[in-house]
Amino acid sequence: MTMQTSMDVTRRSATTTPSSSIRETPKVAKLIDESKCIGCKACQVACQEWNDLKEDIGMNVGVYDNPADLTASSWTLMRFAEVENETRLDWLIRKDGCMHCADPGCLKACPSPGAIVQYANGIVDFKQENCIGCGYCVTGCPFDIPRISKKDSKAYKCTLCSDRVSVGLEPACVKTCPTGAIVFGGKDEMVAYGEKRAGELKERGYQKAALYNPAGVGGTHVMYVLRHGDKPQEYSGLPADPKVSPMVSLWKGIAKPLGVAAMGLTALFAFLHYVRVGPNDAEVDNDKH
Amino acid sequence: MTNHWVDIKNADLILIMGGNAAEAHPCGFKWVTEAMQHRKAKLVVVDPRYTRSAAVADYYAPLRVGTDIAFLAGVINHMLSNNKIHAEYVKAYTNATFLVNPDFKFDNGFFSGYSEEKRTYDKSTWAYQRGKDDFVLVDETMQDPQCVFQLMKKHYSRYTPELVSKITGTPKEQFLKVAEYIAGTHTPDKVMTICYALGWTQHTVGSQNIRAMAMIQLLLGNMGRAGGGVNALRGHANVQGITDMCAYSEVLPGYLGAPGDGDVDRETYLKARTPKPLRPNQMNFPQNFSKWHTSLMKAWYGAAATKENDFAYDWLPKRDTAYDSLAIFDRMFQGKVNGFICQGFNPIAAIPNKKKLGTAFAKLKYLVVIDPLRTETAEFWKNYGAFNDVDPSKIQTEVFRLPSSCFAEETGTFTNSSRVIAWKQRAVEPPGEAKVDSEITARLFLKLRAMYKAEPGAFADAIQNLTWTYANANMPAPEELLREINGRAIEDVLAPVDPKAPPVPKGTPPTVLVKAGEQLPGFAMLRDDGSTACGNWIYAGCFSQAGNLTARRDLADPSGLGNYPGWGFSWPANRRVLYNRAGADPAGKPWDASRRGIAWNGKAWAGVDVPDIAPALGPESGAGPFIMTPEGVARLFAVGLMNEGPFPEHYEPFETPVGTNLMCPTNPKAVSNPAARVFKGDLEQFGKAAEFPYAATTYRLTEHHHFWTKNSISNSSVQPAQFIEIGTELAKEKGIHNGDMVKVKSMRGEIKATCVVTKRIKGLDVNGKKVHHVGIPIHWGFIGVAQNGYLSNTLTPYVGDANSQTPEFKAFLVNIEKA
Amino acid sequence: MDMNRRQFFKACTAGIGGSSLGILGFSSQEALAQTRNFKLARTTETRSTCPYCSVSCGVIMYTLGDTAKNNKPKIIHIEGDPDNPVNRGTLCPKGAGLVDMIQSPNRLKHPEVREPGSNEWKRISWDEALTRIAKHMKADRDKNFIAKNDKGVTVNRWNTTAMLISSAASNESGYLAVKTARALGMVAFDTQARI
Amino acid sequence: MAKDIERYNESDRVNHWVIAITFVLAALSGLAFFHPSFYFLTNLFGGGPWTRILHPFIGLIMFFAFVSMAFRFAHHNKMTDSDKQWLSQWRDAANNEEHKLPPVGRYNGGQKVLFWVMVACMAILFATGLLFWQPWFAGNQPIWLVRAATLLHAVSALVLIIGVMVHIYAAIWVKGTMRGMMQGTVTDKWAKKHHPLWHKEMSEK
Repeated sequence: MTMQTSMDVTRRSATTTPSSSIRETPKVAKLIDESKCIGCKACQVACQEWNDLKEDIGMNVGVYDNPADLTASSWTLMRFAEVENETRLDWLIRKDGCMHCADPGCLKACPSPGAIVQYANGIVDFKQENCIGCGYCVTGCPFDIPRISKKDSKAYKCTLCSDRVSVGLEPACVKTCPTGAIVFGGKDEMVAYGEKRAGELKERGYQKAALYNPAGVGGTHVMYVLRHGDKPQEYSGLPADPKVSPMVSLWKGIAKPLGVAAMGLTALFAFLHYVRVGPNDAEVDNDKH
Repeated sequence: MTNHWVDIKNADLILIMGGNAAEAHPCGFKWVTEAMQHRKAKLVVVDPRYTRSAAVADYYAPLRVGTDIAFLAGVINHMLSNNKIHAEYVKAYTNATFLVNPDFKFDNGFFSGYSEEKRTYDKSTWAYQRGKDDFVLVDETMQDPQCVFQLMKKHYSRYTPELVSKITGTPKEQFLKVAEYIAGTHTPDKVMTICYALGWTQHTVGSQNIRAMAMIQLLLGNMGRAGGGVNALRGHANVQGITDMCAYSEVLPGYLGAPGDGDVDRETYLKARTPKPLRPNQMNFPQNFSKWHTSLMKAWYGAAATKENDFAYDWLPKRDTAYDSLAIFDRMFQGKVNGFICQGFNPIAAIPNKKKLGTAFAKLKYLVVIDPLRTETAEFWKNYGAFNDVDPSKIQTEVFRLPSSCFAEETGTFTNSSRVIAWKQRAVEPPGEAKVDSEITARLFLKLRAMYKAEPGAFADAIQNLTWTYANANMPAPEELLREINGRAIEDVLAPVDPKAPPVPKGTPPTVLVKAGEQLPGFAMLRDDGSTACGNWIYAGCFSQAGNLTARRDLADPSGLGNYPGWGFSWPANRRVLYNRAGADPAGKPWDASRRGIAWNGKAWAGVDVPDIAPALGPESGAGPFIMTPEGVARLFAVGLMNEGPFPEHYEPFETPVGTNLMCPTNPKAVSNPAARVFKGDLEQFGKAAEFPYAATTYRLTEHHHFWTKNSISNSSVQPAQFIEIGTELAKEKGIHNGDMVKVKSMRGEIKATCVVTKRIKGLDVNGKKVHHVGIPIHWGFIGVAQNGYLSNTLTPYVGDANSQTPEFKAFLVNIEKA
Repeated sequence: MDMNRRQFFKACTAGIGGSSLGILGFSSQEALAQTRNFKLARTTETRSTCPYCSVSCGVIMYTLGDTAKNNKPKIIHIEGDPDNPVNRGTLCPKGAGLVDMIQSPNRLKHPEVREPGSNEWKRISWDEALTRIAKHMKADRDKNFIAKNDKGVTVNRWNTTAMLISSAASNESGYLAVKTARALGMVAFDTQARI
Repeated sequence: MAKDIERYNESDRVNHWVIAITFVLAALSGLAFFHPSFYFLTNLFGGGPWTRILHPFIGLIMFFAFVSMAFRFAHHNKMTDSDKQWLSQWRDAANNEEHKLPPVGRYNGGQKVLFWVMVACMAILFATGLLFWQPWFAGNQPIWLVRAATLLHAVSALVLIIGVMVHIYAAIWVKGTMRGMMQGTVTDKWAKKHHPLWHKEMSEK
C-alpha cells in the first residue's frame, strides 16, 4: 500500500524535551503473515542489496538459519524452528528483525542525543553519525535486535527502509517477498488486514491464529500474523508479552532523575552543612568541650 | 506448463509432488498462496522431505524416493474404484473408449513384447483395434474388456492402499487422505493443478511419473481448464525456449523429429512424421509437418534449398544412435569424442558420476568452455585437493575458456515455463572482453566457413550455404534472429483453394494472404512449396508485420483469470492455456461458469484465450480437443510412444533400498525399469542395499540456483556451505549430532559435509523394513565465493529415464557415517 | 589545598554554571535526522528477465552513469518489475541478489587457454582463441566426418565433436547455435534442458 | 609546637591521587551516558565515541589502583564496637562535637563504612562494567545479564559518587585533612583531635 507519510522526527534519544509532534500524519506498519512465509530468505538478500550490506560467508552449523544470528550487516533473518506434537510437525519460520515498537526500548536506553529517532510515521531509525557504540540500545530492546558492528562499533538494525518509505515506496523486503507474506501500509489498515487474515486462518483450522501486535511496547510497526498465535515462543522465541526489561526501565526511568537528585542533594546538604556548622579545624579548636 | 503461472490462482487444490515449488520457484509459488488466500484452495504436498512447500501446506504426506508411480497408481485405483472421475470428460476427451489389440498383455512386471537381451519392447501389440475404414474401434459404453478404460481399471486395481503403503512407505491413512483430496476435484466445479519439477523427471521412470499424473488429471477432467493442467516447473529462465529451439540431437526447432539413418530420403522422413487421423473429423494437426519442416529448411538454406534438392534434406545430419547427454559423455568416456564445446553448462557438476565425467574430459583433445563464470568443468584438470584430486600434468586436453555475457548484457527473448516469450533489453556491455553468446557462435562459425573456403575439407555445402543475411555478420542482431525464427513469406502466400466454394471466374487473381517479404502472422501461413521460411514454427506470429509481439507489455486481463493476452507472446499462437477446448463440455459450454476459458457461440469458438482448435470447427463436428494427436483425444493408454509401457507401472530405482518390486516380487528382471538404458560398466557401478542401506536424493535449496549463485556473495551468505540432511532417528542410530561432519559414500565416490539433523525427514516403514533417507543439496563445488565443497554428483548413478534419458538424481543408495 | 568558605562557594557556582550550559545544549549539536539518500534517484531503468528459474521474473536493472563516451554505466541495483504479470515486482533470494552474480569476482573477462599438461591459464586474444578452436574443429571434422553410412545412405554427420548448448542464453543465441551446429553436421549435441 | 605526624607515605599518596583523578574522569564520562543533561561532558573526552572508548580504560586504571589501596588500608578498616558506637552518634560528628564521640583510631566509623562501601562499589563496577564493555565482552553475554549489569553499574556508580562527594566534603570540612593526602603529614593537634587513639599509637613509637 502506498501512502504519504511524514519523516518528521517526533522522538529523539537522550532528549528530555519533546520533539516536534504537532503534525498529524499516518503511521505505517509492515505485516508479516507467517502462514504464507516459505522462509526463502529473499527478504534477507533484498535487505542486503538495498542497504548495500555485505554479510560474511559463514559456515553451516546444522541449521537453515544463515547467518546464525542477526548481525550489523544482516538486519533481518529467517529463523527456523521444528515443532512437533502428537498430531503434526510444523516447520515454523519467522522473519526476525526490528519490530519498530511504538514505545521503543532502544530509544529509551540510548544515551546519545539523536542517535535513535522515531519518525512521525512510527519508524524507529538509528543515526549512526550520532551513535557512540555503547550498546545500550541492545539492552533496551525487548526483542534483542540491534547489533554493534565489529567494523565501526556503531549500532545497526532494520530502518524499515526509511529511505524508500520517504519517497513513497514500500520497504525492500516487502517488495521482494515472493508469496506476499510481507505487506506494508498504514498501521490501521495493517491491523485490520492482519485480523482478517487471522480470521481466515481460523477458518482453515488454525484455531489459535492471531495478530501479534504486543501492547507491552505500545504496539509495533512490524506485526505478525501467527497460525499458532497462542504460542509465539515456538517461533524461535518470539516473546509472548514483550516489554522493555524492568531493569532497563528502572535504569533509564526512575534511576535517572533520582540519581541526579541524589547527587544534587548530597552537594546541597554538604554545602548547607558547611554553612551551618562551619569548618572543623583542629588548630582553632572550636570544639565545645 | 500446459497452463501458466498466474493461472495457478484459479485452482481449488494444488498438489505439489515431484517438486518443491516454494523453494525452487518462489515467485511462481505466490499464485499458490494467492489461491489459498482468495480461493480458499488447499495445498497438498507429497515429498520424501518435509520441505518449505510443506511448511505452508494444508496437508503433507511423506513417500519413499522413487515410488511416485505406485502412489499415483494407487490414487488412480482409488478414483476408479470409488467412481470419482469426471465421466463425461473421460468418455469424450480421452481414449478410454478405444479398443486395444487383444494381444496386448501385462504379466508380472512386463508388458507384451519385451526383449531381455535388447532391454527394449516391441511395441506392436500396444495398438488400437482398427475398423475397415482404418479408424479406431471404440466402445462408447466402456464395458468391452479390451477398451482402454477396462484395461486401465484392471491394471490399477492391483494398487491397493495397503500395497501402495508397503511400497511407498506412506502410512495408509495419509495416502488415503491425499487420494481423497485429489479425487475430490472430479466434479466440474472443482479443479486441481499439479506442480511438479525435477523430482519427477530425474528418475529412470521419470516420464511415466508425469504420465501417471496426466492420467489422473484427465480422469478428473482437469486438463484444458483454468486452474488445472499438468504443470512442469522448469529449471532455467530460458530452458523452455532452448527446448523449443530444440538444442537436442533428436529434434529440430519446434519439436520436429530429426532424421535418423532410417529416414533415407525426404519422402520417407515426412511420411513417418505425418500421421493420418485415427478418428473421423479430427484436426490431426501434425498432418502439417511437411509445411513446418520445409519452412525450416528455407529459413536455414534460403535459395539453396530447392524442390530439386529436396529442400536440402540431405544436408541435415542423420543420427545413427542416441546422442543425449548421458550417451555423449559415455562416448567421450570411451574415447570416441575428440572435441567438446560447452556453452553455458557445467556438466562435471550437472551430470552424474563426477569421476566418470572427469575421466571422459581427460580423453578429449580439446575442450571449449563458453561461460560468463568460472566453472568446475573448465578447471576439471586443476587440483583442488580432496574436492578434485587430479594431476594436471597427466591431462593432455587443451582447454579454451571464452568469456560470455550474462542476461543483463544480452538483448533478446526468454521463454518462461508457461511458454510466454518475453523480450528483454540489455543494460550494460559485457565486462572486459566478454561477448554475447550469439556473437561468439557467429565468429566461430564464420571462421570455420572461411577456412573451408580457403582449404576445402569434408562436405561443406551446408556450411557455405547456411543463410547469413545479418547486417553485421559477426554480430547477428537479436531482432534479426527473432524475425528469422518467426518466419516470412518468400513469395506471396496464397489462400488455399476451398473445394466447397463456388468456382471463381477465370482470371480472378488469387487472394494473397501474406505478401512476399512480409513477416508471417502465424504458422497457419506456412507452406511446403518453398514459399515460406520459418526458423521455428511454434514461434510463428511472435514477430509479425505488427512488430515484435514479445515486447508487448499490455497489462489488460479482461477475464480476471490472469491470462494477460497482451503481455509478450505465448506460443503457440499466443495461446495461454493449452487444450482449452477441453475446458468446455462436448457441446461447447464451459464446464464451470466461474472459470470460463473458451466457449462455442454458435458460429465460432471465442473467449478469453486463443482457441486450441480451429475457430470454426464446432461441437457438431466431433473434433476432439487434443488436436496434436491423430485421435483428437488424450491418451490414457499410450500407443507407441513410451518405451516401458502404455500404462505407468511401478519400478524401483536402479539403486533400490528394498531390492524387490512388490508389484511383481517374483520377477527379478523387473525390479527396476526393464527398458531403461544402462551403459557398459555402469551396471557394476550400482550399489546394493547391503552395503549402501540408505535412500539418497539430491535437491536444490531456495537460496541457490544450481552452481551459479555460489559465485554471488549475497546468496552465498544466506546459505554458505554444503550440508547433508538426515532424520533424527537415523542420526541417533549412527551417533551423529547436529552440526557434525559426516561422510556420505555411494558406489561411485564419497563426499564430506556438515550434517543437519532434522525432524523433517522420517524413517519410513517399507514392507516391514525401516527405510531412512539422506538428503543431499547440490549447490556447492570447488569454485565459488561460497565455502568450497564436493560436487554432489560424485555420488549419483549414471543412468537415465527410459524415454528422456534424464539422469536418476533423485533416488540412489548411500551409506553415511560420522567423519 | 586549603579551601575557605568563600572559595568553596566560588567553586560550587562555577560547577553549577558549567552543568547548566550543558543542560541548555551548549555541547552536542543537534544533527538533522535525515534518511539515507534515495539511491535510485539518478539511475536509468532497463527491463529484463531474471536468468535463474523458469518463472522468468521481470526485473528492472538500475544503471548509474549517463551514456557519455568517457563514462561506463554500471548496474547498481536490481529489483522486480512490478508490471510483470507473473512476479509483480517480487524476486526470490536468487533474483534479489542478481547484482552480485553480474558483478561476481568469478566473472570471466578475457579468453584463456590451458595448454596440455599445464597447471595454469594463459590469457590469449579472441582472434587466437577462435582461430585455434576452429583449426581443431576443422581437423577433427575433416578426419571423422561421415558422409555416407555403410548402407550407402547420405548421413552427413560429424559425431566426434560434441556440444552442449546453453539454456541460460536467449532464444536467439540458442537458435543460432542450433542452426550452425546442424550446418556443421553435428549430432552429438544436447542441452541442460534434458537434465 | 609538636611535630607533624606522617599519615600517608609517598606511595599511599600517589596511589590515592591516581584513584582520585581516574575517578573524576570515570565519573564525568560515566555521567555523560547516565543522563542527557550530562551528555555535554563527552566534549571533555573528544566526543561521544571517545568517551565510550576511554571510560572503561579509565575505570580499569581506577579499579586496579583501588585494589592496591584497598589492600594497603583494609587492615586499618576493621569495624569495632567502638566504631559502631561512633556511627550511632554520627550527629555529634556532623555537629562538630567530637568530644562526645568514643575515641577514634586511624579511621573513624564513618570513614570505615565509606571504605567498605567503596570496596563494594568498585568490585561491582568492575565486574558489571566488563559484562557490557563494547566491543569486547558485551556480545558474548546473555542479554538479561547485560541488562542487570548496566543497571547495577549505574546504581553502584551513583553510590560511589555520592560516597566520594561525602569523602571530598569531609576533607574540605575538616581542616588540615587535605595536607595529609597532599604532603603526607598532619599536625599533632589534628591527629589528637580527630584520631586520638592513632595519635597515641604514633606518639608511642
